[in-house]
Amino acid sequence: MVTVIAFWVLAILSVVASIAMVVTKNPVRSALALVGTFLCVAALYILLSAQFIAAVQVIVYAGAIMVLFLFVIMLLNLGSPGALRERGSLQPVIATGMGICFLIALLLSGSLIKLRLPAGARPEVYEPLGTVRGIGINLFDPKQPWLFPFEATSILLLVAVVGAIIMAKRKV
Amino acid sequence: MVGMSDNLAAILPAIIVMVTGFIVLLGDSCLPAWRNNGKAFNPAVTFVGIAVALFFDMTRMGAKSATAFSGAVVDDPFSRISILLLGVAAILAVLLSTTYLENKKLHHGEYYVLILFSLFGAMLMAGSNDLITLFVSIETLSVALYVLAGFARTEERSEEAALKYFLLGAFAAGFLLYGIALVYGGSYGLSHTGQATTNLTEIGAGLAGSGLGGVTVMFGIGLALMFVGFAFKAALVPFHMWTPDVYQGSPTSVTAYMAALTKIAIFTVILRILSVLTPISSVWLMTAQLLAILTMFGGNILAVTQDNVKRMLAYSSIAHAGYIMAGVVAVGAAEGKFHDLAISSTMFYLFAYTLMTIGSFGVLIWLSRRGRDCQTLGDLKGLVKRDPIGAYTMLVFMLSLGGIPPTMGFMGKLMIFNVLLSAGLTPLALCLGFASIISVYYYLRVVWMMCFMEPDRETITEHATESGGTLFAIGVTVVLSLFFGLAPYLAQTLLAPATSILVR
Amino acid sequence: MLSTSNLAMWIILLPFLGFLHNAFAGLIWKKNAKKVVSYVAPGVVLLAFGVALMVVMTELPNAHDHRLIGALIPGTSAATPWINLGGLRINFELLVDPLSLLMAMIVTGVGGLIHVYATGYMAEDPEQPRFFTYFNLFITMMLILVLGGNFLLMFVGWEGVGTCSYLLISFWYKQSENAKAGNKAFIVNRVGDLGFALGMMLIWSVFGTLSYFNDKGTGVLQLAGAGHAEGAHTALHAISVMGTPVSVAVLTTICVLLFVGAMGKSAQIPLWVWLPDAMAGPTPVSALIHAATMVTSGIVMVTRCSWLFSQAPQAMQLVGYIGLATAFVGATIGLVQNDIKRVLAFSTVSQLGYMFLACGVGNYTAGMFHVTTHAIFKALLFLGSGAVIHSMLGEQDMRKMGGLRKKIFKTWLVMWVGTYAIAGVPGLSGFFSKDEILHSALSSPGNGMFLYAVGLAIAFMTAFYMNRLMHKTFGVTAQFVDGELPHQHHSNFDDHDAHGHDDHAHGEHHDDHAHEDGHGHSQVHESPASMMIPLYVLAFFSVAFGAWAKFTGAFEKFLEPVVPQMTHLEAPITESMGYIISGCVAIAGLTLAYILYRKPKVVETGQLIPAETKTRWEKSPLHPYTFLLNKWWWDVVYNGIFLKIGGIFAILLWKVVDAGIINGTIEGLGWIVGGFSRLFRKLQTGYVRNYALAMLFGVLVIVLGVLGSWSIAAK
Amino acid sequence: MITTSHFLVLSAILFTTGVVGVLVKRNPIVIFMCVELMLNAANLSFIALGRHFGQVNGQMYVIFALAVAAAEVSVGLGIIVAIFRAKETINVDEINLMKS
Repeated sequence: MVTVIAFWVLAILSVVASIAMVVTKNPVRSALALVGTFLCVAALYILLSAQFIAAVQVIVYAGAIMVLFLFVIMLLNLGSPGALRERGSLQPVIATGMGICFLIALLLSGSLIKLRLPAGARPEVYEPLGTVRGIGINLFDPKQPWLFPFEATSILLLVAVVGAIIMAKRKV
Repeated sequence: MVGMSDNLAAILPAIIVMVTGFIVLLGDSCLPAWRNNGKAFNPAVTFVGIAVALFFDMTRMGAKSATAFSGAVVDDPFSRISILLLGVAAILAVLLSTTYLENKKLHHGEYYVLILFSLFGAMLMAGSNDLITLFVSIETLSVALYVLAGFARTEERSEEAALKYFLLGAFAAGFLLYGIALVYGGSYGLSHTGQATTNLTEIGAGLAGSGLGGVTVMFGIGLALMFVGFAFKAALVPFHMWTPDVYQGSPTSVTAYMAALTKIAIFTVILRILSVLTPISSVWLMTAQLLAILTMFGGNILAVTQDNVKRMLAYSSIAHAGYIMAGVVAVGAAEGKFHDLAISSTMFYLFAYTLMTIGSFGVLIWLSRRGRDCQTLGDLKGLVKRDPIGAYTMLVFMLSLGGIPPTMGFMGKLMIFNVLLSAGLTPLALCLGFASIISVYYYLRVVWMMCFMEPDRETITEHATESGGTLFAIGVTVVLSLFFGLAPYLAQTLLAPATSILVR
Repeated sequence: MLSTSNLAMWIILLPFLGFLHNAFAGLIWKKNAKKVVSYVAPGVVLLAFGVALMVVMTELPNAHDHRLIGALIPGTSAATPWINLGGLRINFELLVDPLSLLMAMIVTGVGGLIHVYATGYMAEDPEQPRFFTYFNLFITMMLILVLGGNFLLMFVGWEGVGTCSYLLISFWYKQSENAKAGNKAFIVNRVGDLGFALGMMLIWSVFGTLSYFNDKGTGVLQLAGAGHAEGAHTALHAISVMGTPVSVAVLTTICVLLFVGAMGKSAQIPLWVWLPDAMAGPTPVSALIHAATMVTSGIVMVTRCSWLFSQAPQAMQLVGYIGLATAFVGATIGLVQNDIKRVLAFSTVSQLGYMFLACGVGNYTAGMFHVTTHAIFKALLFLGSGAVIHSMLGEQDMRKMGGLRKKIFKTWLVMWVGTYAIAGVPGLSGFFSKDEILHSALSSPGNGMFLYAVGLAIAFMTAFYMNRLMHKTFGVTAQFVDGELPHQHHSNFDDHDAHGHDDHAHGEHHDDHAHEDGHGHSQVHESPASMMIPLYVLAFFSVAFGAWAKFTGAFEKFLEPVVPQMTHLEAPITESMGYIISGCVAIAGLTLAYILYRKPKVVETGQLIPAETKTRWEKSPLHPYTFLLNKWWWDVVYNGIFLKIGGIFAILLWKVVDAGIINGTIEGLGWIVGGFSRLFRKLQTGYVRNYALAMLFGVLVIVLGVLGSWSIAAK
Repeated sequence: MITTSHFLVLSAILFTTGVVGVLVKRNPIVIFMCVELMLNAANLSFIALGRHFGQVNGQMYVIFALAVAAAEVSVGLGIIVAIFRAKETINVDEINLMKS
């Protein structure tokens, strides 16, 4: 019962926050709304027994990434809402319409609802999958395919560092 | 149980490229002697690194196909051929880069680092056997290319290109990731272990065994959304709109590089995934055909009225993505020996496309060696008189792009046309014919400008930098385009191993 | 030891090496490039002619049995694999048989002479090496076309000559009209090429191969030939592949598609519009490409496939009637042209129609005979007209010529030979080849008499307009006074003339008396020896070749193994009777033109007598003085009938078909494509969010497409 | 009773919100934040599905997705800073030198 209430509260909150992010004109408020969504999603992760990911979500997303966003917004002095005024166009209407079509297609196809359940699996039962230990053992298990992409990710991050330095350093 | 040395051997070319990337990065930032001679050292080391990687790639050509890293990576003739093409493209791009970068005062070591790391990402894409490896490697390639697109930081256009590419690329990556999630969710019951999986080998085996009954609709939607990510990278209509802006704005050497590299890498991925999906080809064949037709006509029609050569070539590359996509459709539809033929024909066209694209952008780079970017049709006026080398090589590339014999482009189109007919896709084949007739209009315009107009701007007196690397790269592409156009069988033999895609 | 196949390969390789040399001549020889090129370019072609001659000499004894020599490179018995198209690997193979050797000799022989001529013609041009680069490449491609051992190689050559033609038409690109003509030629030809390509694909899907001949006896022409032999004593359409008969409908479709390709290259109605425009290029180009070689490749192709055509009677009829129509219309338009090169251009169109007529009535040998003689005398005429233009410093309008006979007597002499040859004066080449065609038209089943009558009319017109050309160009009386340089205000004539005949009214204005003294000819001079020697050689063959070939029967015997012999009806007249009739017609045509154009001023404008103060009777057209002054009103008749009716034909077919349909289609398509292009470009707003919207649209398309297919497939 | 489908539908809604956000916003930073929302929605699907199948795989994917997102953010913000330096604006309506 607690799960149900928690889910609905968090679900509604996250959707509201995400819509707020899209609707509001002030980038700072958008960022804050996004932080709200991230936090709700983190809480949902806990409901899904993914504690480690939930923690990472809070630390990396809500913490680091969003701070970076806010930092850039402030750095570029884009806080004032009037700076980027929307002008009348059909774009938002068409976009929303097509987005809703997309959602309806996803839902009506039944793809998200008709799920195959593994024999004997009981998703509602808590399983200690998402602890740091569980994640760590799996991540570095040579029988699992994670090791290689994990190493490849390090190159990706290196590229990102090099790229960010090139793009942002002052002297060419 | 595969030993670690086998695992590493399977990705040896990629590792060599990566290590070269580290060497250049460290050398350029830590060694003063290196830094002072960066103009020579960086490209030289890059060149040697890629060449060594290609050498090892070639030596492994006959080795047995295998998966490595518990199925995360696959090493089969198809990926080796693809890596070969990628390496060739990268080497040509490096050759084209040096003088151009010097002229634009962009000669930083990071350029080569990014080239090498993006090549690393592309090579991993070619060998990905798991959707998550695929996602990470696509992002490695993309992130490096975003930065490369904006490498000319003082130029607004370059920055604009980077921003547009980045925003839309991230958007597409969102779809790709969501698609992977849904594929993961829908794949339950396919794997022999009875678990949901993103491993292509397992998905392929499962689909071959159970067909459409083994998966849910979620799997289909996931595939569709994943394909959105691929279609963005491959610039299929209507995911193409970033292409002209990004190709135009990026430094031309980067444009040449990414036009070739991205297409090779992503079509390798598409071919691999669709060959996995062959048992359920009825699900995606219609949509893929539609995209191919849209892309062929969209790219060509948009190119017709284009006055900026870089943009025109961008649209033409879109059209060529459509032709390649038609080949991919044939791979899905053809059976028996024509299935193999469709794969090798598509690879042949990819190879031809690589040479033509790098070559034609290379000519633009060659013409830009007087310090001013050559971009518009007007810049090509009377080229035959001003710069016969540029004019004649461009002529060959235009003929090749237009599919006129005896060039590689013609042979590639002929092969695609042929496999389409063999696979019973006559309407698509006719579309290809008509689309390529449209394309003759604008390729001819370039020829017309070059050969039959008087130069209106006398640039011949301006100082032109000696550019041996550029000349060499253009020369290689011209000679290969003509040689394989005259003797396509040799290229077919060379690419023949590509037909064995390790699926199950 | 050099085998035949190796030798045959050298026919192609020599011009190719020449091409490579000329392309890099500027880099190798620096300042001497022009000089070296002027020796190398004709040299390689003439050398190739020598090789071709050698092959003919060595293989002539073998050519008479039905064995055809499938030659291979590089001299081994296994052909070199060239491209893999699934079920079949197409080899790089050459076919050395009488037909390909004949064409190779024409291409290298006549082509070589034109090369020699061009060294003189282009001597002043600073871009001469570039010109010869294209020229040698053209010869290479043409040789691949005729010597290639399968349809794909023919197609490669086919496209290659098209590209070279494009480059050469537009060679003098200072006049943008030239470039426009080049584009037109290229695009119209693409339409034909699509037909060829589709025909080729159909051949492949029916016959399972594209090779003409192969070891297993399953080559396209082998099967067709076997079917023909079968059909000779059973029914028609006896071609069968692996025991399965090929239906006539399929064969007809193949032949019609191939013929569409031939229409494009050989300028037949309705794809003929590019050829007269293409004359804008340098004269040697017109002679080589648009008279002697490339334009005949359609006839070569039809003849090559004659074994197929012979079993698709409807397709053959189509070929015949299209040929006849083209020949007739081309001739009528030729009557009224004033640009010397355009007269010859329409004459070429007309003669090409004749050749197709020959193919259509099943006498392929006659078609090839006419190809050969036409190559010789039309090259002669073009080169002669080039000499005239050369000596007139670029002037092409016949109305500004005249009286040139004395100035350039030698040119005049050889031009006369060419004129008599094409007009069909008894004894010259054109007479025999044309008569052959007329005779087989007469004896063909069906409307033999009709074909013959129209053919005679065309022959009459041919003789007429050629003599008109001669008189207007060289005629005894000058239309201007010697010794003066052209007026200043005429210096822009070159620009006008590049537009060809479009500015007819404008041109006529200059024809008025007021300008009679406006032209100076002090600089008219005979052309250099390098230009004259080829003319002499061609003139010699124009005279001698026809009679030699006819009376020794060598030509017929040579080609006999490669073309089917059709059954003909008994002709209502004997061959010698036919000689007399066609000879008379030719002479009548020449005479009429002589009567009309021998006098200094020919009124072409329609304004006949100044209607000043004259009595009614004096004003009357039947007044004897007026009657005689106006040469029995021949001019009126001429104006009324030839000019008006011919003009109507010209307007109807030239303007309506050309401008209305073909140009309309091409430009209309271009307009539509351009319109779409501009429309779609508006979508390319440069705004990220618009791009993202398009992507979302694409997402919907893909998702819905996959979902739709899924639900269909799941059922 | 909360099933996996609940989470999946929620993630689909969040994803769609992100998509629409990309299409309607004009500030590249906000557009990019919407992309982050899309990635997050995908992550939520991963975790819900992983739990549905009783696998840890779902969470593994999320770790990689996080790393990718972090890399994209650093480069993306770098590009935005660079373009701001070059043009003194990041209004995407003004970043429109290249079109049609």
